[in-house]
Order: sequence, then structure tokens, then C-alpha cells
Amino acid sequence: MKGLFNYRELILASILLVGIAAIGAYQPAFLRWGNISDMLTETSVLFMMALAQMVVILTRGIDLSVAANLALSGMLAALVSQYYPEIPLVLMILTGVVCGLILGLFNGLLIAFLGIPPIVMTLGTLAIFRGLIIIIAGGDQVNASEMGAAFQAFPKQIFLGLASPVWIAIAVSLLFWIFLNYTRAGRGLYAVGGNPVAARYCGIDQRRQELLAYVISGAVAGLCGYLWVARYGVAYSEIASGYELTVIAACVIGGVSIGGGVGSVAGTLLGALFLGIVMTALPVLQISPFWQMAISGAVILAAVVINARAERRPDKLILPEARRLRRV
Amino acid sequence: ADKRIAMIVKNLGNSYFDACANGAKEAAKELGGIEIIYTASAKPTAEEQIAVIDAQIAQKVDGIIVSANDADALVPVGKKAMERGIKVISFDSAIAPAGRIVHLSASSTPLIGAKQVQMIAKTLGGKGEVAILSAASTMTNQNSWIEAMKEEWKKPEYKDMPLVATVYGDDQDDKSYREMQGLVKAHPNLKGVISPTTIGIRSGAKAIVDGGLTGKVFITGLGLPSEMKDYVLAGACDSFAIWNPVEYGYSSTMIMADILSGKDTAEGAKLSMGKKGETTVGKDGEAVMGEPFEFNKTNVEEFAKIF
Amino acid sequence: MSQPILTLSGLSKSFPGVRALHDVSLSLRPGSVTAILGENGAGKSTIVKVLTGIYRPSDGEIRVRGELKSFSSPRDAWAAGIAAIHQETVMFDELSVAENIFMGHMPTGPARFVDWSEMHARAAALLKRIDAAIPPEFKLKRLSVAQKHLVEIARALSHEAQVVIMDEPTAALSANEIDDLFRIVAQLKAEGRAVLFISHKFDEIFRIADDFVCLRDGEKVGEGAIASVTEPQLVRMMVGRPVDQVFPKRDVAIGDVVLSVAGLSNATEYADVSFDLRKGEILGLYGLVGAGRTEAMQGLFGITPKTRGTVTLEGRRLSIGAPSDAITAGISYVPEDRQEQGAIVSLGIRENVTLANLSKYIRGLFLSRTSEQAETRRLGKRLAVKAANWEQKLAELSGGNQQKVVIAKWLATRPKVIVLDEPTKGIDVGSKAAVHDFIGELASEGLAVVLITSELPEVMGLADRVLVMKEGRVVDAFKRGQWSAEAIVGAATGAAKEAA
Amino acid sequence: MNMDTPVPPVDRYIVLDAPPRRLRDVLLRWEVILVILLVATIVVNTIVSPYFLDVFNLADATFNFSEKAIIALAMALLILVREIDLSVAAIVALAAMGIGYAAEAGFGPVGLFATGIGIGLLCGAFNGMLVTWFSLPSIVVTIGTMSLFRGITQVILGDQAKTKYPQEFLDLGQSYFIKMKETGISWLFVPPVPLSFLIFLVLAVLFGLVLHKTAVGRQLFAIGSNPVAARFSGIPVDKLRFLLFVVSGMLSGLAGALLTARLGSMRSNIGVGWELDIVTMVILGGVSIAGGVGSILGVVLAVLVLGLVTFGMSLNNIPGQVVSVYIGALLIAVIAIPRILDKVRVRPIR
Ligand SMILES: Nc1ncnc2c1ncn2[C@@H]1O[C@H](COP(=O)(O)OP(=O)(O)OP(=O)(O)O)[C@@H](O)[C@H]1O
Ligand SMILES: Nc1ncnc2c1ncn2[C@@H]1O[C@H](COP(=O)(O)OP(=O)(O)OP(=O)(O)O)[C@@H](O)[C@H]1O
Ligand SMILES: [Mg+2]
Ligand SMILES: [Mg+2]
Repeated sequence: MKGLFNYRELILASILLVGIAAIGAYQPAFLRWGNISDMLTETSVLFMMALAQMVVILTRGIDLSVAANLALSGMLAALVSQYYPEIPLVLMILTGVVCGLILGLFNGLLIAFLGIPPIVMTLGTLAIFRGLIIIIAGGDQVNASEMGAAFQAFPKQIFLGLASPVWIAIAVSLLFWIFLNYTRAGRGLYAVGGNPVAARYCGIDQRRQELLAYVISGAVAGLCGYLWVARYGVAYSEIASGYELTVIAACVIGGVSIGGGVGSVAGTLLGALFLGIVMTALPVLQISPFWQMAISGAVILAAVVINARAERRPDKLILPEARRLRRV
Repeated sequence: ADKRIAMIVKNLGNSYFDACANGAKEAAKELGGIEIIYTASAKPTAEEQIAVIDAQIAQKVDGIIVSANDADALVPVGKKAMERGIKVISFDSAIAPAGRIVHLSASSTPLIGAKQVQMIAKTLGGKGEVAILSAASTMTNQNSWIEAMKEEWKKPEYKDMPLVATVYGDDQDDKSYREMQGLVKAHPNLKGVISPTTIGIRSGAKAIVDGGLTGKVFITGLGLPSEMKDYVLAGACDSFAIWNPVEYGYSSTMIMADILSGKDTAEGAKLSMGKKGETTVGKDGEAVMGEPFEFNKTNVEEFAKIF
Repeated sequence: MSQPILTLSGLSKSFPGVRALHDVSLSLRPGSVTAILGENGAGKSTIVKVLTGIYRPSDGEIRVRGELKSFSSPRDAWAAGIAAIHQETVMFDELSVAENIFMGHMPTGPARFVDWSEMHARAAALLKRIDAAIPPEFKLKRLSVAQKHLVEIARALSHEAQVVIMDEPTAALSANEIDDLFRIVAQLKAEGRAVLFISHKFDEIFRIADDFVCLRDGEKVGEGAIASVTEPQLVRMMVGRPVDQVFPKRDVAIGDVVLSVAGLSNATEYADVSFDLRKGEILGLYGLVGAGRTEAMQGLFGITPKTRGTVTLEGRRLSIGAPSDAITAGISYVPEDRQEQGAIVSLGIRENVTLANLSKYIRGLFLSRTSEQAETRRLGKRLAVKAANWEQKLAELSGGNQQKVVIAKWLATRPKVIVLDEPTKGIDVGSKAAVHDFIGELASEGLAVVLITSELPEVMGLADRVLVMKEGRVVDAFKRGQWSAEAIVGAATGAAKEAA
Repeated sequence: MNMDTPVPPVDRYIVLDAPPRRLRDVLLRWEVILVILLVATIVVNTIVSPYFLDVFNLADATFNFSEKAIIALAMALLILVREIDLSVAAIVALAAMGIGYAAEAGFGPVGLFATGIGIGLLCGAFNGMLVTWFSLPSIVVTIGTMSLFRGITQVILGDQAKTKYPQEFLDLGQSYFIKMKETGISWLFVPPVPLSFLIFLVLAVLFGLVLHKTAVGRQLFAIGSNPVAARFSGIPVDKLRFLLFVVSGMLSGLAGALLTARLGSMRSNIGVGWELDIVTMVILGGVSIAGGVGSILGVVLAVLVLGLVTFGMSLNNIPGQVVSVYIGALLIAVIAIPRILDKVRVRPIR
């Protein structure tokens, strides 16, 4: 485990810094701490969702149902706070997390044990989860005034200049970093995604790893569901619609390989930050909102092409001289 | 029920439209012999809304009341319905004239535009930069209101209250919220924001409260008391306006009933809105329900109970 | 004789269509090296996989120090003190060397967190022990094939197991790396561990093995002390008939040059590969695994890009940018990796056979099933493909028959030159003889054949000439009658050069 | 020691040309499952809604899925070769915008359709180039181009709509291309058919023939089953991939033209979210994401099933989100049930 950043992430990081500097030069307001912290707060959900998605992609999977999961879990948490305002906040948050976790478990079980292709499974659950929102909420929405005060207050609380969602994102990122780099299960995810056969020869149970990945993805989506709903003070079926692709895009920009087995916490966070800046900087820069989509599209493609080289299978370097050249 | 009226709105799970639907059902009860079908497509897009309308045409309902996801895209299907002898009117968000018989605006577009400018002017004492936080750039009613506002703005009394920006929150809470934050930062001495959309105003207000900007920046526009109550009390919003969606649904249904009973709808004709009185069909079949109703600290709480 | 560490009795294993092992028993003594011999497909690796908990045996029992064991995962095998170097390189290109060594049993510190410094330290120690100068934190993809195999050896040693299994560990190693390996084996012996050693190279077996077990078609056909047998006897046991009959070399009138390759080179894989190939000639291409034969021939065929070099077929300069060019020119390449590159197992026999020259079966606008079937029947019968019907999916065929179908696909293109890359790799004795027979037949029909093989008897039996490749270059060439096994192997491993 | 030399005689085994047809295999074919689903859908709908079985209603229903279905044909081929194109809906938007401008420039119907298809072709070529030249995973590339193409539409169009089109063009999209013709006999008549559905049927036949009867089709199956072996067999894998992306782009452009004609207007959000609907059609049609498996017939059946299920449910005024729950469940069930079945039937020998 050497170095927090690898070469590709350094490129990304420097591009980011240059970009931020440029924006700041043009619009100093952007560099004010207030704005930075707002930007982080706005991006905190994306940070966590991207990390969770990365874990799934590491196993050669994909989870298209995260946004729907977020919306459903958020709705459930909101309903709890609406009908049982007296129960402690922790339990409300837990409702969201557990709900998300169960939904993830459902994905994981069918994917890992029935071998349903992840994209198919999550495409289906994407539709199902969204529909369930309408059903459980009786086609109604939950408004700010209906949610408990504490429920909404939490995401706004500021500690040491940063809002609680940012702190949560930081904590979650740390957990992911430790999990992926310092636990056998975490490394196992890389093994399974990198070379399933070899993983089997190493006594790693692919099914368990996959299940784990989707459960994690679900649980994080649940947590973010609460944060989202509480932050914007409303829960209904359409929230975060289409967000799944933003999340995947963040991973891709961060250098996570769709082929599985490649991806790092740092890279993914940078990828998410990249999109976060695009989303929050444009209004500040007074760039016509119509540019936002085109820009993020261009950014994604650029990042993918930069990563393209890494995707290739390396040469075998049979010629001794070739080998000598590459070794440094 | 011997008559069936379909009320097709932009999307389900939205309190505003639920309130409208309640109004429609109220009217149906009052009139008797009318069944209200309240439905919408999964996604708020013109394509899916058309599919839903097609299904209503297939059922040979007697009348269709639409809040359009896209004014122009719904014209063909509206025409088709009318060719099949189904009465089509639009409310809330209009279908272009060719695609419906009557459009019932909650209030005349100039009136709504002017009202919102006046409200922010009152709040700010006519001084300070103002921006507009709209919904999707593709929504006709939004755009026409914004036009109306700009008309009103031309008046001399607003010369110290320049319009500095128009941004779009796409009727998504997170995006509206970000756009609001962006506005504040891009325009350090921004004083007021007009958001003629219920989602925009609630997210904008939340951004103000969360950002600790209450007292510095004020938002107004079109909102629902139930959603705005807290922010009004918090002081992020001094006053906002809306028509009563329950009455809106009620009136639309009443007009539809009138049309179904064969009333003439030429320009100048009068249509009954039940206990809400009468409305006169203007050019392009535009009819107006009434004036937008203003809410503030004094009355927001009681109406919050209703819608 | 000390009490055995490991005993297998009545071990059987069958796969759909294949009986890989039948009633095999053997026992390993501490401090001894037992060699398993057998042709490709004899069942050697299957024993390994059963012993390491990758396959469950269909029947039979495994005892470690007398107590009955059943392995459901490699972890169980490690726990019982059994570790293996597998034949196919099963590694993680994107992970570090250290992780490749310790995947599945990483050293953990407090709170069961992976202890990287410990891991790197132990990895470094292991690599040092086998004299491999590879930094533990390197990503595996930066290593050469040979280095990767060294890492695998380190991985096997990392378990400190009592029974160490090596399935063709020397396949990709050069002479002095092999010496290092044997030093390690000797060390393990000295430490009182048991080693199970699988190799096709008799010199190695005679050099380090104490006992041997010989398999044929998944059955044990002999065992005993190495000292008590001679090489010919072993070969006889393996193949089931005297070796000189295995390859019925036909004497074919060798015509004039069909293909001439000059200075074929690629940036990183092979350099200056040149040879002439004559009508009816079989040119053997020998070398260790990873010598670059495959890459070179794939360069000829238009798969791996070639930087320099000319290919002339019957006097015409060819410019081959893609396999289709080679095919239309009349060159066929039967790839070595049947599953990956040869067979399309989810398609039927007919669809596979006709794939390489579909245009031939078009009548009007559409493919004509009847003409496809005719060709399939012709070649299928000729190669004696064993199948229920010509529509059967290749996945349902045995390895040997899959290989026959792949060869049929290439014959269907009516080639002038055919390159066979390890055509008998992992196919059973019967089909193997058939394939050998068939190669001779092709030559006698005037086809020019390039035969890549890592099996000495095969190349010596079939080829008219042999080119030896090492590290991407042609290092030596021999004519039939003017060669000896030692000379060829020496050239391939570089031993000869070092001796000189 | 035994000394047998197994040199196989030429005619040692009798090998049939084709397997004997067994009823079980036929019944387990995906298409059959879909046919059963389709029949069930029709029967149920006919029972619950008196309005379902009406040629005009059904004809109108086809308006709402035909454009997607057309794109689904190309998507089926892409997924068959282990690729995917998530940018189709964005291409629809870009093409529709081009058509909008072309119409203002006074193009006729033919010109407008050509414009749409042309723009689609360019977009498809762009996708194909990125995928094949840089050997990038298509899902990633097309997620990017999806934002790019629609983004460009937004940049150019802003909040404007394009609403001026020649009447003949609009008629193509809005009225029946084939008119209802009675023949006197009540059950024998020519049904009304919209242009979009007609095009879908024609293209379906075309694609079916190409995929299942021609060399190219066989090569596509080979690529989907094992790209490496396909390449070793001299199949121009990358050329074909590229071609498929171009086709997908062109059909998206065509769909864009049909949709514009049907709506009589276009905005930057036209066709938003279609990509997932289309992928759903293809997967339900039995095309395997893993590649190498699928049939056009399956896709056509899936299109009809989905279209009629949706139509039938909205006939009963079931709200959209609930419909999508059923569709999602249907998708998973259809994929899962066969797997569960053979899980319980054959235990893998280990
Ligand atoms: N997973 C499998 N499925 C089906 N058949 C298999 C499988 N693994 C091995 N076989 C078959 O079992 C037989 C023995 O294979 P095995 O790998 O043990 O041969 P081997 O002695 O190791 O040959 P080689 O010397 O080439 O390594 C072969 O016929 C092979 O085709
Ligand atoms: N890049 C690689 N990294 C690790 N192992 C590899 C690599 N390439 C091939 N191998 C393994 O090495 C073995 C053979 O590789 P390769 O094809 O280079 O050897 P070969 O073809 O026998 O030698 P030659 O190239 O002389 O024909 C196979 O088992 C394969 O799994
Ligand atoms: Mg083996
Ligand atoms: Mg080889």
C-alpha cells in the first residue's frame, strides 16, 4: 500500500487544482471558504455514492438501482419521522440505512446466487424501487413541515466549519479506505474482480464478495437517502432521478475500470469532486445552465480516454531488451 | 357515473396536483353523475403523458383536463382526442391553443407576473438586485410568467431593483438548491429572488435558511402554504402567492362540465365555475380563474392545513 | 520407510464427458520428491486440483498423516499443510507482487487489519529465498512471464506447507532459474517436507525425483523408485507403446519453397524471425513456454502487430494487416489456447467449422445450410470427430474433439500453409495420435506445416527441421537426423551457451 | 502393458446432421415463453377492459412504443456483441434538433428524415470510433456521449422549442400510413398502421434476415460468443462493432424524425430516459448481456409484450410508476425463473 495517489490520480488532482484556480481567478467568490464548504456539502452524497458504486464495479458488477434505492430509503426515513416524530434521530437514520441495506441485499442475492447479470437485475429493481415509493407513500409527498425538526436540523449542523454531511462523507471515505486496503475482504473484492479463477484458487468465495458489494452499495444509498431528504426537506418519488449515471460517471472519471479489479478511494473521490465542481461552479460562474450537461459529458470522455491506456492488457515483454527498458 | 372526466397531471406524488385532484372530486360530487379519473405518467415527459392520454382516448372518456408537460408536443394528441369527440381543456400548464378548447389559467399571466414583482418590491422596499429561479427551461407557463414579470419590471418604480439573472432548477430540489446558492455567490449584493415554481421556491427558501442568509436575501414567488410555512415563519420569505389548487381543480372540472353540457366556448362566452362564479373566455380560449392569493405570516399557518 | 504425510486412495474424478481420474492411489513420504508423469490430459493437474480443494473428487479419500480430510476450498488444503504451484498462471495483474503471494492468507495485525509492512517483509524474504530480485510492491503486470512464475513459486512457499505440489513449474523458466528452483526443492526435502513434482521433462525428473507415479488416461499405470526405471520404460508406461511408434513419420517428397519469412520483428515480443518453408515440409518450432513462438506466428498471421519483416508466399509479397488477409492468402493458424482463441464453445460444430470462410457457403444472399453441412460432414468424418450431431455445441464435446473441430475450421479454408500452435495441448492419448497421424497426412498432401510444440518427442518425431526459439529470437536450427534431444533442449534453455 | 494404437477408422461413428427435435427443447425456447406471455397479456387485457381489443386503440398504442422499438433492433445487435449504447436517446434529441432547423430552412419530409438519419450516423460513428480506436468499454463511452449529445442540444436550443414543420412531414408521424379497409367480412380487414410501426416491422424482418441468415449475422454471433476466437477466425471484429454503433446511431436518428413528426415539436428534453426502456426491451427479448445469445423474433415479441402491458394497464388507469413496478418485476422474473428451474433440475457435479 504505497502512496495515497497513483500516477493517474495525480494527473486528475492537478487538473482539478488548475481548474479551481482558474475558476477562482475569474470569480473570487468561488474560493471563499463559505463556497468551498457549501460545495463539499453539496458533493458529500456523491462522494459516498461513488465509493459504494466503485465497490460494486470492482467485482465486475454495476448497480443502476442506487438512485432509486436512495429515494425509497429516504422516503421511508421521512415517513418514519413524520408518523413517529418522537423516536430518536439515530433510529430514523438507521431506518434509511437498513432499508437501503435490505434493497441491496435483494440485488446481491439474485445476482450472486442466481447469476442474474448485474445490469439486468438493477435495471429491474431501479423501476421497482421508484414505483414502491408511490405505493408506500400512497402517492403523496413528505414536506419539510411534516418532517421532524431534528430530522432536518442534523444535515445543517456545522462542526469546525464543515456541515455534518461532509463529516459523514469523510468518515465513510475513511471506512472505505481502511476496508479496501486493510481488510482481507476488501482486498478480496479486488481479487474477485481482477481474476475470478485466481480468486477461487486462493480460496476466495466470489458469491460472498459480490453479495457484500451490493449490500454495501445499498446501505450507503440508504444513508444518503436520509441525508438527501433531510437536506432538501422533501421526499417524493422523483428525487435523485437519473442520479445513478452521475454516480457511475464519477467512478469512471476517477479511473475505476468497468472491467473490474481496478479502482481506488482517492481516485473515486477526485472523480466525484470533479463532477461536484462542475455542478456547483457553473451557477457561480454564471455560465448558462444549458452548458452543464455538455461540459460534464466532455469531462467524462476526456477522463475515459486518459484512462484508456491503463485499460489495455500489458505486453508480455518476451525480448530481454524490452524488459530492461520497462524496468525502472 | 354517466360522464367520465380524466385529470392528467405532470407527475404523481406532488402535493399541488393532489390538491387539484381533490378539488376536481369535490366538483364531481357537487354536480353528481361524474367520475374523475386522476392519473399521470411515470416520468414527467411529454412522450409518456401522450401515452396516458391515448389510453384515455381509447377509453372514450367524455373530457380530459391536462396539465401539460409540453405545450406544443401535446397538440397532436389533443387534436386527436377532439376529433374523437372528447372535450380537452388544459389547466396549470397550458396546451397550445390548437390542442385544446379552453385553457383555464389560475390567474391571468400578466397578473401573476406583476404580482410577484410587486411582492418582492414590497419586501425590499423597491431597492436591490433581484434574480429569478425558474423551473425547467422547457416549461411554457414558467416562461410566459417570466415574460410578464419583465413587462412589469419596465415600470419606473422598479429602477433601483434590477433583474440580474435567470436560472433554472429543473423542478428538482437539489438543483434548485444549488442554483440558489450559486445566485447568492455570483451576486454578492443580491437582495431578492422570485421563484414562480413551488419546488423552486421551497428549495430556494431552504437554501436561504440553511445558508444563514435570512434577513439578507428574501425569496418570493408561487408556493404552497404547507411547504412554505416554516420558511415564512423563519423569515426567509416575507410573502408569496398562489391560487388555491383545490379551487383550481374544482373550477377546471366545473368548466369541463359546462363544456360537456354543450356550452359555447367562443371568445367572450361565459363559463360557470360553480361556487367560484363565472369566467369569460378570452382570445385563444384563455380563461382566468381569479387573482393569485397572497400569503404571509398572518395567514400561512391556517392554509397550510388545507394545501 | 517412514510413515507417509499424504495418502490418496481410490481417487476418481470425472467431468461431463471426460473421465479425468479413475481409482488413483499414491502416497508421499516426508523428505522425498515424487514425480507424476503422464501425457497431456493424463490427469496430473486434476490430482493437483483435487488435493488443493478446487475440485471435489467423485470418489476416493485423502488422508493427511493418517487422518481423513475433505477439502472444500484451498483454505482447507492450506490448513492441512498442502500448497501448490498451479500449471496455468492464475494471478492478479493489477495487484502487487506481495498481494499475489499472500492473497487469501494475508498477514493481519491487531483488529485483523492487513499488516502491509509485515506482508512486504515476508514477500521480500520469500523472493530472496528463490533468488528472485523482484520488488514486492511492484504491480504484477510489470513482470515477465518467467518472473510471474517465480512469484507463483514464492506463493506456494509462503504457506510453509508440509506438502508442496509443483505442476510444471519449470515450464517458463530458463536454465539457471531451474537450477534455483531445484535448490529450493532440495531444501524442502532437507526440511522433511514432501514434494509432488509434475513435469514433462525427463532430465528434470531423473535429476530430483525419488519416486514416480505414472498416469495414462486418468489411471495409474505404474509407480516406484526412479532409480529402478529407465527413460524408455517411463515413456512406454506413459504412452502405452514404444516411443518410436508414436509418431509414424511418413517420408514425403519435399517440394520447393512456399512461404519465406524474413526478419519478422515486434517491438517487445520477438525479433528477426526468419525461415523458409517448403511444400510438404513440417517445420518444428520448439522452445520453452513464453519463448515467443506463439507471438511470432501470430505476428505472421496478422494478430500481434509486427514492426518489421517480410512475408512471401509462392513468390508474392504479402502485406498482412489482419487475419483475414492471411486467410485469403492461404495461411492458417491453429491457436494454442483452444478455449480462448480457437473454439467458440457456445456455437455448434457446423457454425465453428464454417466460420473462417463463410463467404464460401453463401448461395444468393444467404448462407446455405446444406453446403455448410456438406463441408462439416466431410471434415468431421475425416478427422473422426466424435459427436451426436453436427449441430452439437462445442461446450458438450471433449477437449480432443473440440481441438479436432478447430483444426477442421482451418482446413475448411483450404490453406497452403498451416501453423499448428501446440495442437496436442491437453488432449487425450487417442486424439493425440490421431492428430499426429493427421499432421503427417497433411504434409503428404503437399501442405506446408509449422508445428509449435513444447514436447520434445513430438517435435523430434514429426518435424523435418526444427527451429529453436528463446526469449523471442531463433537461437538455433536442426535438421532431421542431425539433432539430439540434449542439443535441442540445450538451445531452448540456453544451457548449451552457458556450458560453452 | 497394453499396446493398442487407436488410429480411428474413417467412418467410426454415425453423426446426425441435426439433433432430433424434442418437444421439451422447443417449449423451453425463449420465444415460446414470450409468446405465452404475449397471449396471456392479450387475454387478460381483453377480459378486464372492453376497450382493449379495438384496432384503432391498438394502432394508437403502437405509436407510443414504435420509435423505441426501432432503436431496440440496433441495440439488440450491440448487446449481442457485448456492447451497449446508452446515448441513443441523446442522439434522438440531437437529430430532432437538426430536423427542427432543417424544417425552418424549408426542407421537405425526405430531407428532414435524411437530416435525422445523417446526424444519427455521425453520432454513431463518434461512439464507434471511441470504442474501437481506444478499445474503451462502450458503457462508459456512451454514458459520456449521452451527456455530450444532449448537452449540445441544450447549449444550442436553450429553452427554445422547434415547432415549424411541413404538414406532409407531420402527417407521416400523426396519421395512419395504411388506412383501415373493410372487406365486408367482419373479421377480414386491413388494419390501420402508423408509419412508425410499419417501419419497425419492415426493419425487424430485415434485421432478422441479416442476423439469422447471412454471413455477417453469423459473424456477429461469433463475436458475441468469443471475440478473441472470432478475431483469430479472420472476422473484422472492430469493423463490425463500429458498423453496429453507426447503425444504432442511424436508427436513433430515424426514430428522432418519427418522434418529431408525431409530437409536431421538439425541445432539448425530447426522448429523455429512453435508453433504459430500450435496453429493457432487448433484455426481455432474450438477448444476453453476456453476448452471443439472442434473436430478433424475441425482441419483437418483447416489444409487443411491453407495449401491450403498458397500454393495458393505463387503460385501467394504473398510474405510471406502478406500471413500471410490474415491468421491472416482469424483467427480473423472466430472467430469474429459468435459472431457478435449472438450479433445481441439474446439480453441478464437483
Ligand atoms: N474443468 C474441466 N472440465 C472438463 N474436463 C476437464 C476439466 N479439467 C480437466 N478436464 C479434462 O480432464 C483430463 C485431465 O486434465 P488434466 O489437466 O489433469 O491433464 P494434465 O495431465 O494436467 O495434462 P497437462 O500435462 O496438459 O497439464 C483432460 O482430458 C481434460 O480435458
Ligand atoms: N502476459 C502473461 N502473464 C502471465 N502469464 C502468461 C502471460 N501470457 C501467457 N501466460 C501464460 O504462460 C503460458 C504460455 O504463455 P505463452 O503463450 O507465452 O507461452 P507459449 O505460447 O507456450 O510460448 P511461446 O510464446 O514460445 O509459444 C500460458 O499458461 C499462459 O497462461
Ligand atoms: Mg496439467
Ligand atoms: Mg505457444
